[in-house]
Amino acid sequence: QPAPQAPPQMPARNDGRVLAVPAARQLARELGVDLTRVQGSGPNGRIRVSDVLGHSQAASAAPAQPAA
Amino acid sequence: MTKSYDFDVLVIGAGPGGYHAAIRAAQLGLRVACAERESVGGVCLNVGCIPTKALLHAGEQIAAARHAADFGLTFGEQKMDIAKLNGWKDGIVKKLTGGVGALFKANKVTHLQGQASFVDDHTVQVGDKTYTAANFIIATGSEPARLPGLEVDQQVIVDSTGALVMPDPVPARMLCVGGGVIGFEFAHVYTNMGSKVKVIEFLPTIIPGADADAVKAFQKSMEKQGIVVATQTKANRAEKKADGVHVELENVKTGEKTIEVFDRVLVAVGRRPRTDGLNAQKAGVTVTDRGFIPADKQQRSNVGHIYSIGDVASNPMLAHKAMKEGLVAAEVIAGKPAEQDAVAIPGVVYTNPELAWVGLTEQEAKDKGYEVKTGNFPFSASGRAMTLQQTDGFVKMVVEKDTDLLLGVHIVGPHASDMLGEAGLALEMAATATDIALTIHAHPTLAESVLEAAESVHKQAIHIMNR
Amino acid sequence: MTKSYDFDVLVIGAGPGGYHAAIRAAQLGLRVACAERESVGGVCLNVGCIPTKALLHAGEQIAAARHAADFGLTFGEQKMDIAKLNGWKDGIVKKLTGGVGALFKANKVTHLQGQASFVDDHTVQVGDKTYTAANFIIATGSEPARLPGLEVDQQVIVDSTGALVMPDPVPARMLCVGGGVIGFEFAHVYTNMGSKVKVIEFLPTIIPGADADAVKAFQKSMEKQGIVVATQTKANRAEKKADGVHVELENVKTGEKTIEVFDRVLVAVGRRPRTDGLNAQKAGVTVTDRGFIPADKQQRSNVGHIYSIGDVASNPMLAHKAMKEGLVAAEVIAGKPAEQDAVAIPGVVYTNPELAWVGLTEQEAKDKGYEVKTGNFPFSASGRAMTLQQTDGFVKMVVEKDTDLLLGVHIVGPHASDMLGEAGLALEMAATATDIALTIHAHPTLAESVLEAAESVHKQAIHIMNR
Ligand SMILES: Cc1cc2nc3c(=O)[nH]c(=O)nc-3n(C[C@H](O)[C@H](O)[C@H](O)COP(=O)(O)OP(=O)(O)OC[C@H]3O[C@@H](n4cnc5c(N)ncnc54)[C@H](O)[C@@H]3O)c2cc1C
Ligand SMILES: Cc1cc2nc3c(=O)[nH]c(=O)nc-3n(C[C@H](O)[C@H](O)[C@H](O)COP(=O)(O)OP(=O)(O)OC[C@H]3O[C@@H](n4cnc5c(N)ncnc54)[C@H](O)[C@@H]3O)c2cc1C
Repeated sequence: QPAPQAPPQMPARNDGRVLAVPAARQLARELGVDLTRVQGSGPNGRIRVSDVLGHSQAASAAPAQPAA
Repeated sequence: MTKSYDFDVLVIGAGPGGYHAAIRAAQLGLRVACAERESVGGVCLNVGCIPTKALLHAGEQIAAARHAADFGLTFGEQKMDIAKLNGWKDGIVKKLTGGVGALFKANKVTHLQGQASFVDDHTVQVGDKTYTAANFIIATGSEPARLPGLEVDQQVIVDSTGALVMPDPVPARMLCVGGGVIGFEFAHVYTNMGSKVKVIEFLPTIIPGADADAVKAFQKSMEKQGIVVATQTKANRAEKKADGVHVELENVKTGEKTIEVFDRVLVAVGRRPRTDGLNAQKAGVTVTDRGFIPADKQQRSNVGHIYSIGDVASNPMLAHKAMKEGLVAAEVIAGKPAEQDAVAIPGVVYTNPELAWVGLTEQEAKDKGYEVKTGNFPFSASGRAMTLQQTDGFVKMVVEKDTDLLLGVHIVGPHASDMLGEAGLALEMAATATDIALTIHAHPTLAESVLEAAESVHKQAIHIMNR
Repeated sequence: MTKSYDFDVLVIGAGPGGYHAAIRAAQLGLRVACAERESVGGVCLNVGCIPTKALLHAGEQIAAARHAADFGLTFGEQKMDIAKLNGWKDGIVKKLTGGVGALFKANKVTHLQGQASFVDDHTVQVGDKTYTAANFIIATGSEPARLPGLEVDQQVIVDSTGALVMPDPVPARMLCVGGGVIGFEFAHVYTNMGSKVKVIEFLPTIIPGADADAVKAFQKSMEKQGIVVATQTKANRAEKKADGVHVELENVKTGEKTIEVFDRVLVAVGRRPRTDGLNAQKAGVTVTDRGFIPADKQQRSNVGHIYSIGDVASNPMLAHKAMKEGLVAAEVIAGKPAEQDAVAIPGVVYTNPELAWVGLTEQEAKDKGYEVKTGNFPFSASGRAMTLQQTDGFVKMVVEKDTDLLLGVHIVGPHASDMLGEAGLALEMAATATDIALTIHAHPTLAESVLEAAESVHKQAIHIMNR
């Protein structure tokens, strides 16, 4: 089964921080979303709750190969 | 900008709106003048925000000295030197208005002393000179509304400006006509100075605009401190007699009338925009029936190069709104894409406890169609509040049910106005209650109560039972 | 969770870390016990955060009464009833610890009175009973570090716990050994109570961890209030004599030694984690050489179902860090994806002015490789600070140069700890200085100075000249 295409990693900041608001960080943990792959919509790519939701919906909407 | 005018911007009025506009415009490299017919600093510095806060602080120190007995600190006979009090307050005003003058100089803002009147849409007259400018910012502010039947003499019947001069002796019986922010701030000052104060309000509730729960807690605390509050009551007329001012009060529900006698009466029934002497019509600028010069989000009036900011532009008549609008107007003139896009404008009553809020009240949110949840944390459960001997009040949070989005924060309590910093930023950043709940707040602080109110939205506050 | 254990979670220690963990676990439906060998509330409520703040408030009221003369309010002879002071402080502690007890009951947390010792990795002994639990949270806290040569007798040579009992009469000459947060809080209390206080610090600078500019302003204000500060100085030994405690002080740079005489000596040279009587090794839990039980981001120790939080887990030893970690541990045990992912942990010295900070100091930011800009706004330019008679200090902001990202906020001033609410939220929300600068802050507030500090990062503060 071909692995579903992982979205690209966002360019990392020098300090290694992923800029996300606390609620987005928590939601990402709940949904199992890797924040380094989420495109943040705020200044400096800051990730908001809606960005995590959007990312997670897009990922689950991506055509999944039925198990053979 | 074109050099054919004397100035790139001429600001009319040096209140908080005007001086912010003038300084920001200068910071952005424009040639700026600011005309002021009275004293720089406007209402706010001279006879508004600042001197009231000075008197409030002084009054609170009297109360604090009394409460010190709780922890064993007592004092012998207490004396209040009223002349010194007034002088101290005036000294702060002088320092601040002097500061604005110095900032004008340092920023190369030309200060024009005198009343500015439009000659045409690019020219004003100040004193016997005329000046041209590419743009104007009208920041002429507001003045106290009058009440028929209660003629202000600034001695026994005063408006907010007269009330700022504390008489010696302090009036034994004081009436505040108007239960808004200004009425209660003065009620609090005079109560702490020793007056027996009554506040009357025409409407069924005091502090219009504030959350109903917050108002209830606030009123309870004011009453506990000795202020008598009568809502749905109006003052019809006042007669000065040897034994005091006889005021006819009317209960607007029952129609019942009584005469009560006071030593000082404050008329604080609102403020109205001020455009007298401006000759706005000569520049083609629209003034509404109620006296406002309305503006769009860039603070432009109906005439494109003439801006209107602060109290003269719109309600709420608050200094920080005027400041924001001043900065926006200056930046727009300098070609920047600024906009008055504030999510919320905070409001504060600087009594003790303070009543401070930003964003929607629970009722406003419901009226706008939001499904809301609320959170509440009382200062009686705050260790920090206990150590400060100030446990009245609470933090209330109004949140959109499905999204957890913060809609409003309402605080009755000590240092409430300082806690609004967090609440205001949260609203502007579209924060959720979760964002606040997950943020570490230093212990023991009053600000922790903001955190616990957010937790209580999710029924997870630690220091109270979450019903 | 499996029913074969007596409890789903057994928390060891009922300090702020432990009681937060216990209550949150109960809120999440777990069967919870909390063992405590002394009094619920731990160091923080009983002999830490809370009683110090009570004494600080009392002391500040003495100072405030003195400053009231500036605005004409004077008092006759002042008396301090020391027994009442201690009783008032103890009353607050009792109310709060009683409150935690009530919250345990209401949340159905089983309170086990006594010392908990591990028998194995699923069993502890408390008193003469044993209890089993699926998970444990170790929250055993910390205790004062000792200093060889200065034997604490809790009468004349005291640690922070002894210093909380104000002696009658107040000591004329007081030495605080250790210029950290605790040392300065007590120095401030005793100074206001009338002691002549000297603080000595081994390191070249006081309040380690705070921003250098902030420390400088803070120290200046403390010295102005009469506290003598000697850095690079240590206390070698103390001898109790009839005329006081003779302490040998040594300048660690020059090696010069002097003997000074004090009536009370506070030893406040740090705290060490506390695991005595815990028998951690019986559960296979690692204790480091320095006595810590380290934990990962879910607060798990090296043993998967045994968690470690608060002072015993790591520095900084602060109550709000313990609380956060307690909540995280409880949520992880309840199956929630919680994590101790705080961007920053605030620190506060609750003197007047307060010194409060959150995030990186300027030096830390540079050391981490950031290119920084800074902003600064002094309270001497704040109208609100003037009306509060508290104009010492400033707000300093450390910001990443290219991105405008906020890295740290450092405040010396009145109500600084309350203003940290905004600063902390800003850091957690990855706010920029622009986010703060564009947010309307109520006027006149101290919180406005946070706004102006953000503006000054962009050289656009209004009330100061931006160099
Ligand atoms: C007692 C009191 C307490 C208050 N407390 C607070 C508070 O705590 N917080 C708060 O936010 N707000 C407070 N306010 C309201 C606040 O003072 C106003 O919102 C604020 O001053 C409005 O600023 P402005 O720049 O629009 O106008 P103003 O401050 O009214 O300034 C307008 C200036 O324009 C000048 N002027 C007018 N016409 C002309 C002309 N034609 N030519 C030249 N100059 C002219 C006037 O002399 C004046 O100096 C208080 C008001 C009062 C009365
Ligand atoms: C004077 C002073 C002032 C302070 N002020 C502040 C402040 O203003 N702000 C701040 O954030 N921090 C402050 N602190 C630090 C703060 O008190 C601690 O960080 C905090 O109490 C740590 O919480 P904790 O839950 O980890 O441990 P603790 O509060 O130390 O609680 C641990 C508890 O565990 C119990 N215990 C230990 N071993 C066992 C065992 N084997 N069985 C059963 N029970 C056990 C202890 O009796 C104790 O009650 C102050 C500290 C001091 C000393």
